[in-house]
Amino acid sequence: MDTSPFNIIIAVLLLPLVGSFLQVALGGPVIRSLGVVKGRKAMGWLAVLPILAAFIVGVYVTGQLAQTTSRDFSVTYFDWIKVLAIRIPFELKIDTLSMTMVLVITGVGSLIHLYATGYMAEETDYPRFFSYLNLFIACMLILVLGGNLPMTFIGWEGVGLCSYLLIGFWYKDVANSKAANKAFIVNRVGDWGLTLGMFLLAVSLAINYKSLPVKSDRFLSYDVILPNVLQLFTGPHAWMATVAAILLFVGACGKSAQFPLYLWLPDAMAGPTPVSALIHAATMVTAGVYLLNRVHILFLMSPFASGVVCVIGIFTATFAAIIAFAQTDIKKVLAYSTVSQLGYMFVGCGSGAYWTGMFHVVTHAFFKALLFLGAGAVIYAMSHEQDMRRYGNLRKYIPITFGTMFVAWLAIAGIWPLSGSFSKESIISAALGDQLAAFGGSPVSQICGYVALLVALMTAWYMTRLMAMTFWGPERWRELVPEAHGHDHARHDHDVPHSHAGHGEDIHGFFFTDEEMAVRQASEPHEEHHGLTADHQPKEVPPSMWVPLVILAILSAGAGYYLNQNGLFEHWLYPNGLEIKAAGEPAEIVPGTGLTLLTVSTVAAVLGIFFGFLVTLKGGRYASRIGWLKDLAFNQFYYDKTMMDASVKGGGEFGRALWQGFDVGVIDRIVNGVASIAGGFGSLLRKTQTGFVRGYALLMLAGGLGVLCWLGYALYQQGGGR
Amino acid sequence: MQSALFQIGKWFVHTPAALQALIRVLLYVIPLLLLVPMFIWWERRLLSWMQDRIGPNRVGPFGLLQAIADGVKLFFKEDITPASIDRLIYFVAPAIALFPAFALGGTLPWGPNRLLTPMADVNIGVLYIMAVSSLGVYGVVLGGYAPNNKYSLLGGLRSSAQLISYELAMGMSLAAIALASGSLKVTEFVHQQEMPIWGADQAVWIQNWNLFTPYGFLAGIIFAICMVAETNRAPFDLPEAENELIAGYHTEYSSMKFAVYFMGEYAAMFVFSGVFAAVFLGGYNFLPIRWEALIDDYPAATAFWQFMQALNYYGAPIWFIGKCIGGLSVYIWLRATLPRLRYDQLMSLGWRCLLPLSVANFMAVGFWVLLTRLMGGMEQFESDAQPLATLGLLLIDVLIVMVVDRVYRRGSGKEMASRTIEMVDPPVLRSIELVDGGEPVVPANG
Amino acid sequence: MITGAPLILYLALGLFMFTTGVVGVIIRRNPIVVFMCIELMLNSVNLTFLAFARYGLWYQGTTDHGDISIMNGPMMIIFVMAVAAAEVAVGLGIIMTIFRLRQDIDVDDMNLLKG
Amino acid sequence: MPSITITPDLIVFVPLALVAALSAIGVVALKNAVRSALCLVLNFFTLSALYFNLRAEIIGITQVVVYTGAIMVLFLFVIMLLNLGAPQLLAEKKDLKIGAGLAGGVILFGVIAGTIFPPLVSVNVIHAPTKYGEPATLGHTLFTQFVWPFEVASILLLVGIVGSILLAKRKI
Repeated sequence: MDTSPFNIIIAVLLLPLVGSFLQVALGGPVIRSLGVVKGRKAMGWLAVLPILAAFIVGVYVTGQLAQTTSRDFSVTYFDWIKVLAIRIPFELKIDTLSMTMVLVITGVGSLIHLYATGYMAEETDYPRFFSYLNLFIACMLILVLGGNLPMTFIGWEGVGLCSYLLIGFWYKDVANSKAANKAFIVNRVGDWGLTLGMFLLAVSLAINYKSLPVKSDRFLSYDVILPNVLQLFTGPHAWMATVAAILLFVGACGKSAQFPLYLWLPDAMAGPTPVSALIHAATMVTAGVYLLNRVHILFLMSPFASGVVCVIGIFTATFAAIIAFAQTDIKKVLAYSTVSQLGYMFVGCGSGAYWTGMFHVVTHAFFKALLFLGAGAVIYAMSHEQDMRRYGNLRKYIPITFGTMFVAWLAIAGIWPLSGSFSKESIISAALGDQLAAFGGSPVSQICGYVALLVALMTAWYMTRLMAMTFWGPERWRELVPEAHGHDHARHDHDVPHSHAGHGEDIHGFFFTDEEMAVRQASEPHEEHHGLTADHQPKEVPPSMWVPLVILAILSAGAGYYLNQNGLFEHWLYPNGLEIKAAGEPAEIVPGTGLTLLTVSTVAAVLGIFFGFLVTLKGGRYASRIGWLKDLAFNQFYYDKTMMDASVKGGGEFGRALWQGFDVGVIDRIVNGVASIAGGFGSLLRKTQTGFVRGYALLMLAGGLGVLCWLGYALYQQGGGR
Repeated sequence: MQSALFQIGKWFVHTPAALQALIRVLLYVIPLLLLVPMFIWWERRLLSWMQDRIGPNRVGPFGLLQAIADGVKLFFKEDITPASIDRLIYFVAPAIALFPAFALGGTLPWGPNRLLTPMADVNIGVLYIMAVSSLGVYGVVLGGYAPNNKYSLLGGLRSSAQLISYELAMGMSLAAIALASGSLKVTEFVHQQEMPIWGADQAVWIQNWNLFTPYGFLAGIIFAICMVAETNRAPFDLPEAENELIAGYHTEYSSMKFAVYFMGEYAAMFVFSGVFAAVFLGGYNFLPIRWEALIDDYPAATAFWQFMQALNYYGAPIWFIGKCIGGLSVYIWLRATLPRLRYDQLMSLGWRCLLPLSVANFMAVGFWVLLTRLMGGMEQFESDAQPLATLGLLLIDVLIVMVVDRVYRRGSGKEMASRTIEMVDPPVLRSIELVDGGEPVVPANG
Repeated sequence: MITGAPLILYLALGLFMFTTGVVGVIIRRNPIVVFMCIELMLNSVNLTFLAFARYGLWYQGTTDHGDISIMNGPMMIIFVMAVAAAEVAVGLGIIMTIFRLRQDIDVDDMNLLKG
Repeated sequence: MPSITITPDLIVFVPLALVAALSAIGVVALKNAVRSALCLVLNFFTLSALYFNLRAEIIGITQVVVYTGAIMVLFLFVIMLLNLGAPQLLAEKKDLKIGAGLAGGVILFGVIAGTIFPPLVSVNVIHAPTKYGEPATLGHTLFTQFVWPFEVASILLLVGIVGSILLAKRKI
């Protein structure tokens, strides 16, 4: 198999890596020598260009791939790990799945980089930000391009690290550091699952090596694992597939913020908004869906695991949607919306229609990135106030942002023919027609499908609430009393990353002209707090920020329609269909259901939008009646608090008990006892130490001679050595 | 002429190996010994010219015999041997100083002819250069120790520290070239430099002199600096800094022993210039032009190209010696231009600037070699990614310069002032701490 | 079949140097000389390694890059040199420190560890 | 005792071995530390010549670079820096240790020689291929079979650097 046209794929990996290195190495000198404004501009372009170049290379490789018949290649560069019988090469897998992800990552990634050059223009640590961001892209690309589980795992950990670094980007604020720590630690739980799954697969393949159909020492490469488990985990060993699948799903849950482990994602909003758009909406959190697609054979083999995926997915979708209703921070609403949409994707995957999950990944990447970037633009326009209760009627002031967010809003709500409607509809129809996911023979995905319809309505509703509070209604910030604004409940402090304004960093901004920057720098130290005041005039964002918005808006509008025509996307991803037919009937969609479903789901979306407008703009009188529910939802049903208490406090108590009881009582006594025995001996032996170095040397010589004599004697006994 | 040379070569090949070696050694040592006075004359004249003076012009034509007259004078001067010296070492030290300067010439390729190839064309040529140049320190150190004189001792100490510091960077810069050439032989270096220039598709008629490649350029600059430091020449002539140490390590030497030190220094300069020319400047080639490629490309002027090729071939020793003399002149130029470094500057230049730079250069070359291997063979890689790699390598070099510049600057200014005191380190200062204002404070019980 | 100088001469020289080093360690008081004697011992071992490698008593055959077992001796020398370099750097640093603290480096006077 | 064939190797070996042995004695016997060091330099130099005689050029030249060019210069540097050269500073005491050491040395020589030498007396055939001392062979072996020891040695050197800096600097 000639892979030479694909050798260039390494460039996709190296470009962001080199970009990251360039930021680190050149950032300081360039900004120092060119001056702040020009230097940051130059570094900004230096950050965008590698990603753009990677995107272009990605497009080229995809074009090459599309011309081949097998559409599945693997480029091996060198042996990365070679221990005993296991060999893990540095191989990049080039197939439709990975290239789809590459295009999304580099494409959306370059747009968001462009946006960030404007958004972060006033940041003093400009190169650091972009080095992290470029590094993230590189890690994400390793994740999706890796041809074996360890490489995917390296990327997996790498994006976790970058996510941690970027959430805690303004690390001087303790809340941000805590959010970053939380994200990192919660992700560890997921990684634990992924690691165990990986080990399980490796070990089960290694010990059954004799009976493997595909014999290779690359135990962890996908093209070795998947055909092998297909043969290996059958009959009495079917439960192994379930175990492995669920372990891998735990990993996916952690990275993709599914129910038990979703905790970190809302807190991750502490990072800069472009980060939220790139990592916590468009790319990293979809890694779980990617993994499920990559190892989908395991899930196909296990109805139980598929059922778990379905149920977890739909529960997360519903749960997060309810929470999203009560949030007042614009980024938090979007965060919960992301969690909810990820739940959707898992419903699709759990129902055996893996391409629907990826389809939603792609469309969601477009419109959710757009929503986040738009939210960033709104936040910028409102002097980084994130509380939606201070917004209102902004469509008059920031028309471009409004227009693009309008498209995204309709897309996420699922209005035909915008992209969201197609992907959502495909997921729901897959779920309704599916027989795969089942607990002990009773299928679960139909129920999930109906609930998903309800969630579609809820999604439309809360997104309408967001839009209505932001762009319609009275201009609520006008009602502010001077000095009285701010954060009126405690939790909010965690969410707004602005206390760094004190040391000259600012989360918002754009390319000022040199004169403007000079004026700004002349007025240093600038205000302690860019507070929102009653006479604030929101201003439209600069081109470097709205150009990505417009491009994303076009993609959000058209991508779904384009990819869905004649099942283009499905046939692109799974040209040969799925490897095995699940127990029961294949997940065929009943003819005619598609159109009907489209109607139903669009009706649900329109209803949601209608209710949203009605309740948000006119329905103030219901608010007091459901206040308790709102409180519950606002506090995530106290799930977060319970988990934190249990883990932090419980862990602390447990540790303290261990320390005081076991460590001090038992271990210390043993250790001290041994030490005192040794001390006693030592004080006896001390007498022999004269402190006379040459005497020691003489003794050594005598000892050596003794050994030699014994050796010679032994050799003599054996009849002389050679 | 051609046939005469051929005859000589034929005779030479058929003589016994020992005699061959002896002839080569004599061919090398005797002219060098004779040339040293010329070098001294050249230095004095060039220096005078640079300083707008006339210089020696009385003895012989253009004062050419001045150096010989000085030699005669030195020879007949009284040889003062101080009392309370380490007699054996005192007498041996100048000879030791002379030895490496001459031994180093063993690897110099004087020309493509067999007679002119290095006497020791072993496959460890670079290591040999490193080994022999590292022996140069003994003459200085012993000369500093033997006369039991504080100034001499300080000169010797400085010299040993200096040579150890700069040897590493020198070794690493040579190692980068060896890695890129894929050989340790100096003759192989020269052959490599006759290839088409690195990274170019079009200008195949330009030779690949190492100084023209990015890594070679960096390595060449590092090597040149280290080479000046290794020969204890200005601006690195701290071991014989006259305003602090009288004459440093040779304070107590007079007459012929002093002259031997002197000769050693000049021979070393010449030979190091030769090493530089062989490793970085295309060896015995006249110009960095591949005449045979020009014959292919522009056949119209074939006769001229062939003439130039022959000139290049038969004049090889002349070009090589010309390059050596050029190097010598740069030495003299440096002496006329640059003031002497301070000791801490010397150390930080060696350890903080040159060493990391040369190691980074070595790693860059290594990375490049690895990349060519990864990309599956030179040919494909060169067609695919050579421009990219070229750019990357250049970029890496620039980056390194910037990073090192940053490192280097960190040591300057206020911090350095206190560091200097720490380095001088006489026992008296040991209990004295500098407080912020720079006021020395002696502890109460100190 | 190539014959060289008898192997035993190399071994005898190595053993003699080693013994000299041992004696030097025991009888000298100057720590630097003691140190130099240790270097002498290391080098005598190197000589022995190389002699055994060259005479290759257990040599079987050859591969592309020579029999690998032949290379054990030279390899050992390389590592001994690396160890010696590290040892000298640290050892001389210790001697310098001791001298700085006590203005005296007589080995016999260093008995802080006396029991 | 079998008869000794005179080979070029032997002719080169004998004077070198004499110089090496004498300089080794010099290291121990000379009172002046600088002269001891010089004897050691001479010893290392002859050793390198012996390595050349054993056709291991790369080892021989490495011997010069590492020992003569670096390690011994460091020794000389320290001796001169601490001014330990003069013999009167550290007069050797004549005590029992000298006798004990000499006796121990003789016994050591006797024991080892008696154990090892007898079966090797007649070995004088060279088995190593001629390429065994070449840089390519050495490098190939070093980076394939001995790559782990190589890495460990690099870490050891790093630790050595850190340790010596730690020792030498008063204020870190």
